[in-house]
Amino acid sequence: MTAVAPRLDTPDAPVSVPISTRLRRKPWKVAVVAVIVTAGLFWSLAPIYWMVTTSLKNPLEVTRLNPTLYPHALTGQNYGELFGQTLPFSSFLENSVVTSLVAAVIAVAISAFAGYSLSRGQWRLRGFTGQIILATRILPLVVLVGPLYLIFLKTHLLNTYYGLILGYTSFALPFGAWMMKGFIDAVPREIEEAARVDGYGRIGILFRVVLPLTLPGLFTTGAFVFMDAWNNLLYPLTLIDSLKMQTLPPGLLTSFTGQFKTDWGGMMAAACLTTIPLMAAFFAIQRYMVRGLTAGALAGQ
Amino acid sequence: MKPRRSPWFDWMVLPTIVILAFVIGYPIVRTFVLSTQNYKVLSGLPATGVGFSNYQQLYHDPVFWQSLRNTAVYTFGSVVVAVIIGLALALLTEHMAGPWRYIRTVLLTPWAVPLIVVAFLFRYMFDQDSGVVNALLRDLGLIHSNVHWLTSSTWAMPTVMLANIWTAVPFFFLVFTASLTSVPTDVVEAARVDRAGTWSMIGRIKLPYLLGPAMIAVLIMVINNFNDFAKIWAMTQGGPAYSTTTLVVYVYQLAFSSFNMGYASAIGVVWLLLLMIFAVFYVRLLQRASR
Amino acid sequence: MSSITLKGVEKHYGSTQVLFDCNLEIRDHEFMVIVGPSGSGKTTMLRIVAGLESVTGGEVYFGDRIVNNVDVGDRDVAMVFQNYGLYPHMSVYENMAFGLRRRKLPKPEIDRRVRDAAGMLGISEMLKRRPKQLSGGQRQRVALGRAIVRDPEVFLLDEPLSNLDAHLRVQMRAEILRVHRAVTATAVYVTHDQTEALTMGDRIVVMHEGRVQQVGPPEEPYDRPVNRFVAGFIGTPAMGFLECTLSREGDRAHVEGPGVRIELPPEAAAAVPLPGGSKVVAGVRPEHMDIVPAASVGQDVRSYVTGVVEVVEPLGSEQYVLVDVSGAKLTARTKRDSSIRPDQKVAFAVDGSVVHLFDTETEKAFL
Amino acid sequence: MLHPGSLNESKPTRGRTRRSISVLTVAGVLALLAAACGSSSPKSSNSGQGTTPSAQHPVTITFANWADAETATRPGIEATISQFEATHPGIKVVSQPISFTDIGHTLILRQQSGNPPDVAELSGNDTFAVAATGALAPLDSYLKSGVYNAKALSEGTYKGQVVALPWNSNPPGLWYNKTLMTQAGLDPNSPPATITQLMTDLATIKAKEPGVLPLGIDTTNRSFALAVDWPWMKTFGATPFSGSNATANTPQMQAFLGFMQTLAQKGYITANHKIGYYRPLAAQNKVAFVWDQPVLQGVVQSTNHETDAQFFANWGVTTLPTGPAGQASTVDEGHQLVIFNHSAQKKADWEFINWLASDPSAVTGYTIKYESSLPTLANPSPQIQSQINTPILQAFTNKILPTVIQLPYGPNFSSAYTPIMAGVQSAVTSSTSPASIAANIQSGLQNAFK
Repeated sequence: MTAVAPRLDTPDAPVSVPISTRLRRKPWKVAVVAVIVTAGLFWSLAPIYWMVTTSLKNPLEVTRLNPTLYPHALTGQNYGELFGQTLPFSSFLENSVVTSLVAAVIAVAISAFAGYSLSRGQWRLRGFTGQIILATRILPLVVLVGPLYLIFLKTHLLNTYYGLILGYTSFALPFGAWMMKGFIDAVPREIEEAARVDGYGRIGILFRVVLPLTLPGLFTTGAFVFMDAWNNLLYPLTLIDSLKMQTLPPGLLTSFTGQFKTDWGGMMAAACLTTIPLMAAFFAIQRYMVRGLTAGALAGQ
Repeated sequence: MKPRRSPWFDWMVLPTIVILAFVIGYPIVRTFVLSTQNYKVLSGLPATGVGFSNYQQLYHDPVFWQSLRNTAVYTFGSVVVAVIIGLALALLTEHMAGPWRYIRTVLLTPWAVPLIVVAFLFRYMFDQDSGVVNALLRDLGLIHSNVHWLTSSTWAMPTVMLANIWTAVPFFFLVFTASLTSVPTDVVEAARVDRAGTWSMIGRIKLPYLLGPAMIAVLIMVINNFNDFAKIWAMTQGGPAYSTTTLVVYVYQLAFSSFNMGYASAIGVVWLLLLMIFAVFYVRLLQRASR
Repeated sequence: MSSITLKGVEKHYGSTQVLFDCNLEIRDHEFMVIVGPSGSGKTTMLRIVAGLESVTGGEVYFGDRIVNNVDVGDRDVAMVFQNYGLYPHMSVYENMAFGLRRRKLPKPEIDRRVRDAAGMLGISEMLKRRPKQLSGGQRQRVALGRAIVRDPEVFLLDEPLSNLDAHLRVQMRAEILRVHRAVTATAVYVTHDQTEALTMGDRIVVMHEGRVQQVGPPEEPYDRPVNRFVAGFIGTPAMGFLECTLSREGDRAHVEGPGVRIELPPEAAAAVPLPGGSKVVAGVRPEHMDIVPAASVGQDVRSYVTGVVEVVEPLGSEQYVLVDVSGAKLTARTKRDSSIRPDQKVAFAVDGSVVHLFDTETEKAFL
Repeated sequence: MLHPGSLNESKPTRGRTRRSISVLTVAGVLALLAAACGSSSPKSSNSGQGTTPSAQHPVTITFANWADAETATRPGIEATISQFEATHPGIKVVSQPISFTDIGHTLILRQQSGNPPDVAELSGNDTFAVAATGALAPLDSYLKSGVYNAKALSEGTYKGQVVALPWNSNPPGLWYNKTLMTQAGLDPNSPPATITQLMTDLATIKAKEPGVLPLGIDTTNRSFALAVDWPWMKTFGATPFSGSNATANTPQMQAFLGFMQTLAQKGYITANHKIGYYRPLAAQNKVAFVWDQPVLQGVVQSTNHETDAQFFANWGVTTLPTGPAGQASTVDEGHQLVIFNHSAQKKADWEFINWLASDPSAVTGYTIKYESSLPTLANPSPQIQSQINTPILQAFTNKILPTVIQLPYGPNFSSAYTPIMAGVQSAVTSSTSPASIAANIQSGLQNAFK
């Protein structure tokens, strides 16, 4: 592991040299930094601002050829329509939340087992197995989705939550197992040995000692799986037939660019609501994120 | 004497292997088989073995070569730009403390926007008629007629890449910010004692510490971009013409619009091999760099 | 009942062997210290006794029961780890109760034992704290407490004091001995610090390069080291070694070299089975060197070492004098004497009866 | 040495091992086990075996459609289905909403997997793509003569059998914005009748009304777009393919591509937009001419809340301008209703689709009101007549419908649209010469037909 967990928003964040103690900062340097950082902030926030304001405009204002920089007639109409009778947005939301959450929980559980075995196991081919598992992450999903459709068909998993969850879980497992391996590698073996001396078996040690200590890792892995599942367009697009079972990405894609018109306002309102859960997941884990990423990837060497 | 290690401990990896074998292993085998067959679902005819003729057809298919090129441009172009922006922002915000540190959090927000939303958002902002980007550029006097961002062969790819870069920058920013905290303070202080200037401080002292994490981050991002479907599909569906058709889009179109499963699988196999070769080279590079 | 016997124990990790044919008997209730430099295999041996590692060859007995196939949790051992191995997510109380819960003891019994142990170690006030909130010494006590609540038959300690500062270390040594007397378990204590070994052990085992070098009461390896390694390892400052030539005159014998001449007592001369003119290595402990006027050398003082002072280390009432004797480095422990300065020529009287002689080839002691 | 002792000692370890295995099995295989149970839902089509529905043993019809998936038509179709169920107590209809873009390939996949719905809404090439898989039941035996107009029925005929019941007619026509034409100094009552006039009018609009998009045409890469663009190609005498012969590398095709390229280069059209993209623009009077279906009216009015009178004052519709090859044409991208062979209760299915397409309350309450499109009846009742007696629908009925031609729908069309529309897109987005684009289309088609 080379990178340390970034602690971006905690008050006790380790800051190597506070601004005030840096000597000889030339004013023009400060100005250049300020300009670039401001540009960076604009770059990051402007699209989000546009998404939010668009969602509050009425349909005519949204498609104006000279866009307005802020909503002239503030309206909640777009949001109202999302939850009105006419659009199964709430079922998209429900489908996305259920499948992503369940996939996150299952994938974390299975990843934790795999990570423990890969981290502490002494079996032959352990390293090789680990690399194969990681390698499956680079396979192009779109190539596999055709045959996958055919087996899901045979196993009656099409158009079900189970099928989607299985798909998401498998997509998340390679990386999840490696992240968990990284987190478990960081638990001192001595603590585990202490538990062995105390008479606990592997499962007891895993559940009472190792997993409690890798709680941040479990959450990070879970959040990663959740984000991946939440973002996944391909699986629901191909493995789900009916609109009512559809998740947000394909749901949004097909219902706002439907046969009749492209409804930007409604799309942006849906986009805002789609973003909120992901933002929440994201800010909950961001400080552990890099540790998980680099731990997972680097531990493979 | 054999060690008494309980064998089940090693089986804990089994659920992972079983699931991957079912959801990924089997489809790979099936893809290889399909790639040697003529299987057009729409024809209603059963699949027939055709040996390597799908691969021959592929060799003469200009769209395949164009989508290969597009994939490379999209993948590597986005990554290079995103690395540069992410690195610059990480270096510039490194010493921000107090309330300024929230700037870092703000710079990360694009990552939390779902990919499909990013696609919609950029499609709307870069709409040639009602999009805000053209309006702003017009108001600033930079353009006189609307730029056809997503509807011209010239601009569609850069615009899609821009959306991709927007989502990728925070990732690199986070990786670099985190790695910068791992640069030992005493090394930085030693360099300051040696009166290292800003550039040599960055180039000679800090960048070496960022190299390892950066390479891993690049690998992750390259793989993600190779397989990126949501953004391109939602923004252009591969058009106009084939100007943003990457391999993912092409395979999806062949498999699920034309239902030409055999041909789609052949492309899939070639692509799989390309990714494998890339991954092997990259891992080698990574190991050499970390030594 | 809880004696421990190792018979021909060997341990390989892949192609590297870390333990070679180790035989050892640890008696019931004994406080046995395993000492050796790092990499000597002492920790591996302890972990084999604990059951954390399996053996590649040989047998481990608890009493007369072979325990090779008994996992650590079923061996009734308790262990204190070098870095304490405390569970960071549990309070002190939970840390100590964790092993008892596994053994399904009734709650009041667990509570009683934890409180007794905490009282014995003076950590009753911190039962609710997390390990992170404790100082090093306190963590050490918790680790000890966790081991003693178990009331185990065997008590294993793996360099438990190495993370403490010098002052605390001395204090904790006494503490551990007190606890050992109270719990009357067989204790195996691993350390690389020979002072700890000499002060704490009922008996000590000196390990080197995966082999048991010497086993015995603490004074034995000090007084009668079986080889040059043990001689050099036990005792601070370390014994100095001089390459000498043996001279025999009838039943009298002496060794000499450049700047060195030491007369041997008859028993010692008899113990060395070599003819005159043979090369031997003489070992001289710092405390057996007395400073004498250079003029007396060869006159009053028949056994002596002369050399050039390199460094003087004052230590309060005493000082160490590092002397170069024609290339060999010796340390002498003397009364404080400000007249001794670097680069000065000095002479020391050496008591021939406490000089150790070693075979140049095998490095074994002639005793 | 007491070996029995050591044997005793090893037992608890083994017991724990066994326990752990079971824990693992539960945890690891849980997902798979659970997954295996999730197969029940889509099987309902086989349930109603009885051919004569009754209130005691209601028949359930699964109805895959996009009407229920679109904001604009969802309330309408749901009310209509409820109405059907109220008047037919023996039949229950379960709607399966699938988006317009996906319904063709979804139904093909479901047919392949033996899991099709009983009844579905289809249109254009999708109908023939599904029919080609042998999935659709012939309807000839149910059809009574004289109910539906023959032309609409012929649109649903595959290999000599009617496999798709025409639900409505939905041909695109050339909509023209009278207000904008007036503002630009054009005569709002004489829309362009030839390509030449069209070019002149577009130039005028472009010059006089800078904020306005002169012309809206769907140039996306989908089969729908090829269908609605086909009449434009025909105007230039071009036929990109027939049967499995690629005939795209012709002077006619080059002429068409050149025309499209000119439109784009002069800024008259924008590329890669769906037809639906222009409708909100139309609602703001920001597009002068649109090649669009009757539904434009409904979308515009639902966006800007114009009254009928205002809308009719604003908009007119006419046939495609004629070009070098003469005659104007259009295609009927009407919505059709199909019954799957797999269905066990075709009588009930027929009752349902026949009711949807011909019952006066369904036609007025849904087809005209929500789809704002034309019924397919041979002799519409006076009640329906009065509803379609608007200037727009009259223009569609009397002027545009007679120009409908049939397209070579089927599997080849599915393979052909991507190369052709990609070519059209490259014509409107680049300066590649029409000749080389036509050649590219030709080789792309040959490749696709292999």
